[in-house]
Amino acid sequence: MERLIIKSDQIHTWLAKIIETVPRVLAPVKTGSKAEFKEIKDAGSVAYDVITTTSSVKASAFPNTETLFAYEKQGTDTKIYDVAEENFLDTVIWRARPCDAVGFGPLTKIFNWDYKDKLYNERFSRLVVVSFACDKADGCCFCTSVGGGPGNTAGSDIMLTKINDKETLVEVLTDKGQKLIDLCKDCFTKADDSIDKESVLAKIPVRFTREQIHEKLAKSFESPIWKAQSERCLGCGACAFVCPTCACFDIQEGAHGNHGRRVRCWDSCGFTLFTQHTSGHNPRPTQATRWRQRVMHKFSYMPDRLDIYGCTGCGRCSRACPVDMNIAEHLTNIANNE
Amino acid sequence: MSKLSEKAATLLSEGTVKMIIGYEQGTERPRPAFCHKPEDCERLIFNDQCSNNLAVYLTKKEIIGEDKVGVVGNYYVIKTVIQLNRENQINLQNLVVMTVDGDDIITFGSIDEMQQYVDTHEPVPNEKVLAVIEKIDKMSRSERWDYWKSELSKCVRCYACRAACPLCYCNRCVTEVNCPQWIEPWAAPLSNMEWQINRVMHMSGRCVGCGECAAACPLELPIGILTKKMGMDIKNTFGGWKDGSVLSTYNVNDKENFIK
Amino acid sequence: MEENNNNIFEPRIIAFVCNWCTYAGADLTGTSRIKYATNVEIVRFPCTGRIDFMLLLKAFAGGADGIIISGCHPNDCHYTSGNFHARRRWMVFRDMLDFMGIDIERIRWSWVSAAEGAKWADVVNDTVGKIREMGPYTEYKKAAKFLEEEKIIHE
Amino acid sequence: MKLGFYPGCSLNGTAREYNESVKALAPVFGIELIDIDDWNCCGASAAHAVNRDLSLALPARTLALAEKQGFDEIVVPCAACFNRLAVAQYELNKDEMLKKSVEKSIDMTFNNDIKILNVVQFIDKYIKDKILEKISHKFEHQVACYYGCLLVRPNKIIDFDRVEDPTSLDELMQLIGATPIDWGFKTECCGASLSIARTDLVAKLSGNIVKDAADRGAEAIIVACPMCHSNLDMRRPQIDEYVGEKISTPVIYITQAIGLAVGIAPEKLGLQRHFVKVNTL
Amino acid sequence: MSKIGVFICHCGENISATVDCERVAKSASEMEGVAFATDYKYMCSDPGQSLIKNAIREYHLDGVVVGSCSPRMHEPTFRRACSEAGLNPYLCEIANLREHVSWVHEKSEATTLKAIDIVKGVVEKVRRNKPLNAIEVPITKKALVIGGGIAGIQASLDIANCGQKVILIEKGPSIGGHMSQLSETFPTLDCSQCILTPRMVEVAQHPNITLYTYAELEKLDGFIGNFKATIRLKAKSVDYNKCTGCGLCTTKCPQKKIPSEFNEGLGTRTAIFTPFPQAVPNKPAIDKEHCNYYQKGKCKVCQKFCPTGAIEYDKPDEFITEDIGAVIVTTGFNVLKTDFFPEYGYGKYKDVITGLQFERLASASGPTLGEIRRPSDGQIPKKIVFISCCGSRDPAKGIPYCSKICCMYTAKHAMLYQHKVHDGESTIFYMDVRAGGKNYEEFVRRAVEEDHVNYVRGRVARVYEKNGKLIVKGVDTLLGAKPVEIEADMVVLATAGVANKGAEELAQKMHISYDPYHFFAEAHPKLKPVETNTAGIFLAGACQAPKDIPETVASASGAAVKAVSLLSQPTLVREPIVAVVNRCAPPMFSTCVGCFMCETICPYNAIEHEEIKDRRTGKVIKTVAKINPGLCQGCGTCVSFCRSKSIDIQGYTNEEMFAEVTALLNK
Repeated sequence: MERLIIKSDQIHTWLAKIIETVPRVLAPVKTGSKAEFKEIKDAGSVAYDVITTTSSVKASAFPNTETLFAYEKQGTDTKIYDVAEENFLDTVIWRARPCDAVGFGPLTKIFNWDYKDKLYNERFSRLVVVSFACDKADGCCFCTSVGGGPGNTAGSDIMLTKINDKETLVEVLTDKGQKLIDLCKDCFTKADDSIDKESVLAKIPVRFTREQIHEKLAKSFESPIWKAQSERCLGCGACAFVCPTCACFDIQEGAHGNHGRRVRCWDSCGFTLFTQHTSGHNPRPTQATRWRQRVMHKFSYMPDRLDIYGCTGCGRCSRACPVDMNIAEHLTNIANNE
Repeated sequence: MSKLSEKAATLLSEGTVKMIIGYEQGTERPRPAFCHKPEDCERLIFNDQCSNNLAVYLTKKEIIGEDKVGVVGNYYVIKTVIQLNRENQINLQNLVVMTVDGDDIITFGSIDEMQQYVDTHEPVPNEKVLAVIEKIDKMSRSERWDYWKSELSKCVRCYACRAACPLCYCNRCVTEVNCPQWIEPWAAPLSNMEWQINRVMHMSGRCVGCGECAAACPLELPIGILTKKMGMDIKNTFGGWKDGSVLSTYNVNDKENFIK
Repeated sequence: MEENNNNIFEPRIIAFVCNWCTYAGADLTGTSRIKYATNVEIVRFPCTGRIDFMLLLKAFAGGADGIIISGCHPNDCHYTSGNFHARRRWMVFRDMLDFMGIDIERIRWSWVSAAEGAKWADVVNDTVGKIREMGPYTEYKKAAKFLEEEKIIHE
Repeated sequence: MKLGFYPGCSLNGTAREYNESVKALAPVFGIELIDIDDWNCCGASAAHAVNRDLSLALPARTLALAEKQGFDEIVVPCAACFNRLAVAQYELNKDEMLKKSVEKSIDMTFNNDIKILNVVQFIDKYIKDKILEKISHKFEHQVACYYGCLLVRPNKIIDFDRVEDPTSLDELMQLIGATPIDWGFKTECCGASLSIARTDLVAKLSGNIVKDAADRGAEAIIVACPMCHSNLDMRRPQIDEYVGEKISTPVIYITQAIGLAVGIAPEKLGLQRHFVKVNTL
Repeated sequence: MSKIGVFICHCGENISATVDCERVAKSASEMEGVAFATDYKYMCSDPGQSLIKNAIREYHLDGVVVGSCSPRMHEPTFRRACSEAGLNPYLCEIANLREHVSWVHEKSEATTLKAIDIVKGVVEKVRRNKPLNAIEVPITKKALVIGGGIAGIQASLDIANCGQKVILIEKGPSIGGHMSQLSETFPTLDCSQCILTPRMVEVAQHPNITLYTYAELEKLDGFIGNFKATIRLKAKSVDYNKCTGCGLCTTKCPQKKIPSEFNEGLGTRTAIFTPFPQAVPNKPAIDKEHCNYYQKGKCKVCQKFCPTGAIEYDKPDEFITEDIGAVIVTTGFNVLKTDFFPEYGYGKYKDVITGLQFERLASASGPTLGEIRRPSDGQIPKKIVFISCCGSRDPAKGIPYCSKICCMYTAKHAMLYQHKVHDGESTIFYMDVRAGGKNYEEFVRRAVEEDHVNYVRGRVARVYEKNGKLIVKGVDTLLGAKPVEIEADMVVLATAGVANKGAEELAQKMHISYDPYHFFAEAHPKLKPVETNTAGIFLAGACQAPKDIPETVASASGAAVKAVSLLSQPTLVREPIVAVVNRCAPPMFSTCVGCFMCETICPYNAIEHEEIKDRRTGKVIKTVAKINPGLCQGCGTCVSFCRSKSIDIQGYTNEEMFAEVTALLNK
């Protein structure tokens, strides 16, 4: 919508204003050698020197553990309590990456394709995403291969791109974004049309295209490549839990005496138990079939059914994997598989 | 071709084993490698960076199948094989256990040989881990509670710690038992702690100290500290224990000072 | 029942005892008409070896302020060695809990034989007194009520 | 090797020769004994009979000082001192409250984990193994080893040797070439607690001991306690009177006997200081 | 939805005096899953039980909670009532409102609330209880008696006379035990061998008794009614089928200086020997440790002289396995040797002897043919000192218990001595004289009054030799702690009775408990004095604690009755409180991963390996644990150890206990 410039030293002033005004601001905060999105109360606590956080920011709309409703037995009656979504907090996600922002796309589709998930939608509607374009990338980044890019604005409300040490380009993309700009109007000036955003972005080679993968997958359900690729996979849920688009969940009961809650919590298709039937039968009995499911779901089933890919190329799963299941590497092999 | 690759290729080509599990170079550090054909073996490497505990694959039927396999592992792999053997989880007949020592490739002929190797090659303790333990030990009780509560609140229950641990081989983990629901299955501060307490109790006397649980944690939670500390406590309390289990054995002379 | 009329904190304490020694010992306390505090409720197990460490954590999570574990004295186990195994389990478990900052002072371990009716009363009164002084185990209960604390609900 | 040394009052008085012989013996085996600075009475003579607090505080102060002066182990040659120190250490370790109150009265805190050795334990630990290689003059005499009442007591605290029939001195004497005799008075009372008040009783009790040793052909009586020594040696005229004969069997300290065996000059061991002359050895 | 009935008993006023029973019943009626709740004055009475039975029928109850006295009191009563009304008895549980509530608390709100809580906990447990069926086990009709002393002899004869088969094993070459060594017995002074040997012979000849001497228990597997005993038959080197017991070999054997065990070292025997003339079986065996042939490879004198060619040198130990229904352990005791007492001469003065040695001196069949002659020079001692409590009642010696028999035998010894040496002088140093027993005190009085035995109350500090005399230094505490010195010719120490060497090992073999002194432990000191904690294994005699002959014989008969009452049942019914390893659908079959770390946990060796095989191919899919319900005693230690929660214990399942604990706390 609008291209503005903010002096680098003004960014803190602006963020401080946001923190003061908005009930909750999430931003990357250092934890050990890595960083995670956490609520910040001080503009100084943001970690800018990391490429991405370990976990994605999806928990802001789809928490790891959330109550769906509560109940209480009173004599023979049962009382049901709903979640008070009006108490959900307006939230600014500060210093998201383009690959974080774009992740809300698949999530929103998953939570709305038939049943409109009220809790997700209520949480999501309260989010304002301020992304920072990437000037650096690592060996796990592959957004350009899945239709994204270091300056991709999709899903963001505002995108900041550091042009040089002094100036940062501010692209205001939505009304929600504009409201944040309005909090500190004096900090911004109009951007010159000559500012070339692309030139400062990280260079991330394209290793394959989504379409290539989509096409290959159509023929490779029975391919031995799944077994070969998944041999070292341990079957933990780290990849799914850090993924910005993985939305598998489990519904559990937290019951104590005569009262309890129904709880939704994250799950992973990589777990053996995920598809285990009560009978003992498991339609995905081996890690190979579960790995296949993970790739197929993101690159075949989702585009087919929801018209969107389930991967943003953020590379988090590769970074989190204890045995280096590098997804970009595996996808390249699939793309090149005869 | 390195000596290691040659040895592995020979084992495969001569049909001694059907598969070799070793290490190959990964994105940023070495990772597990599976060689089925002699030519796969060129990828094999072995260096200080090779930290994955490959023994984790030895209890996975779908990986090792019914055939004889070879494993070229680090110190902890050897130590784990000894423990897995004690726990009836592997068939030594179908296993060739190797390690690399300098230029030499050592093939172990028996558990005794492995034990001897393990006894004589103990790695130096990780100073960082010891320093954290010392730090925590010095905290007051409520500081320790706050520390662990805040650290473990971050846990997302992806169970990478469990998956990476070669001794967490249960078909059904206690976390998956729901009659009764011993541990609430969702991520929450207390259930996260309970999970770790269970993990540590289940590892007591069995843990080989490879630290893969901590290495696997995507959130870098200090869970390796727990097993390490447990190992140290057990060593202090029960002296050198060698039989691979503390909680399934006892000594009438066990000394405690809290049962009154 | 956390506070009575005099605003004295009344702790809730669960006792995990073995059937052969401490349960019988507590029976003897009864038959001897020795009085003790009402705060302790006894759960009977066949043997201390049967007491799962998770049950202790569940008791705390459920709101217990203190726990008593008691069984046969060493060498007196009805099953010869259940208490020896239990002793080891508690030795490891207790160290672990302490390292994690869980308040082991709230767990009283004891050997009470079938003949020690008076000792049982002492163990109970002692523990109740001590826990009463320590106050409710708020931090643990708070952690256990994570879901209740974090979310707000309406009808 | 440096060890702390607690002489106590006797070794500075009636048992000077004991002090001299211990101090002469130690360096032969590469050990330096360093007096605990500012040591005080062990509480044996009166305190332990009249005031429990004092009887614990006195040794506790010495133990705390030794600890502060950096000793891990201290050697206490006098059997009575040793007994007081060891008992105090045990009592205080058993009772946290008591320890706190004693710490308050001595105005020092301490860990109370110093190791206390009596002379026999000291020899057993640091000297016994090396004796054979140092022997130059075998001590080839028949001797009666006399332990007295305190040396290995209380057994549950010091857990050294057999309490009713100790043999540690016998073994040491055998090692340096002596022939210990079998006799019935190893642990009989010498009358030490009445040594001033009832010399008549001392004469009787000690007399029985000396007589039995002499009758069985002992050429010397070996002791490791200054009380025993003074009673068996200094009270010899009274003993002689009681038994009705003159017994000239000398009474020497274990440290003197070993000292002679490893070639230390008799004067350095204080052998000239005894009342019953040591001529025959 | 469960239908639990809750029945609150007033126990007269025992419960209702402090607990508001009506309110407890009312609260119970509002509890989840409770279909019926009531209170009643005496629930255990007939009308009370009828109340329960009627409610079960009327409300179709599927569980019963009785709030009453301790389950240790009336659990069986109420379970039987439930069973009679058609409800599985294991669906009935007791909430202990008397011993654990009303008797230990004052009347108050808190007391009633506690009662309600306890009921709630038990209700939640019962909601999860599963119906269980008692376990029936067949019984092998044969008893094994270990140890051929008087206890073993008596027990064997009693069982055999009831028509049951007995195997009696004895590790020595003859049965008879310590009793055969004794001279005369107190308080009647009848000759020990005269009353014992007929029984020994009876054992040998009884058709129901199989006697194995020179035999030891190697291994005991199995469980009550179904033990498997492996017995080592040590090679005797003599073929008893050929041997006639002529004794020629024993006269020819060149090794004649071996101290005789039977004579407590006071006499000698040969390498091929029968321990004593009346031995049963009265045939010799070769003691390999002292035999020239076995030690040096040369001799074979016995073989040369044996008229029947019965000597067989090369025969190895044999092992036999017997199915056994019940075991009686009668392995007896021993006495401390004199060398345990350095202050009394630690074994170096020949004339300081033990009481058992004195028995041999006094015995007509002993080395001195019954004359009291001291071992050093064969002189008749004119002054004897007896010291009682040598080791016993002395915590410093590690033996705090009383050896029980010494007071009596010391009195007897002094008496026998006075009878045989008329001008002799005997002194007994004692702490107390414990003469509880029929005619015991009278016996001691006789020693004092008629035989003028000098009793000195005090301890002896030291015994030493001087001029050929043993100087006994003691104290007379009844004369103002006056030191006493006696110049004795012989000193007899009443050394403590201690457990046999190897008792600990034997206990571990059989999985029975033992006390810190390695005496075997009875299941209950009063009410189960001959049972062990391991069902089917019984105790008799001095392997439990020092006992005199009458007590030993009584316990042996008691144990025999216990064994016979077990063997005479057609099958054995056991409480189904046993652990079970789960089984589930394939491909898992069981959540057990087969680590078998539970094997070392189980005190009863009840964990077995079960191979789960493919039905078609027969290939082993996995090996999982299985618990032998016959062996399992239901401690549940394996249950809480199992990491994957694959083991559970019936009656105390994880779900039940979890529910009970959380219910106590839930509001």
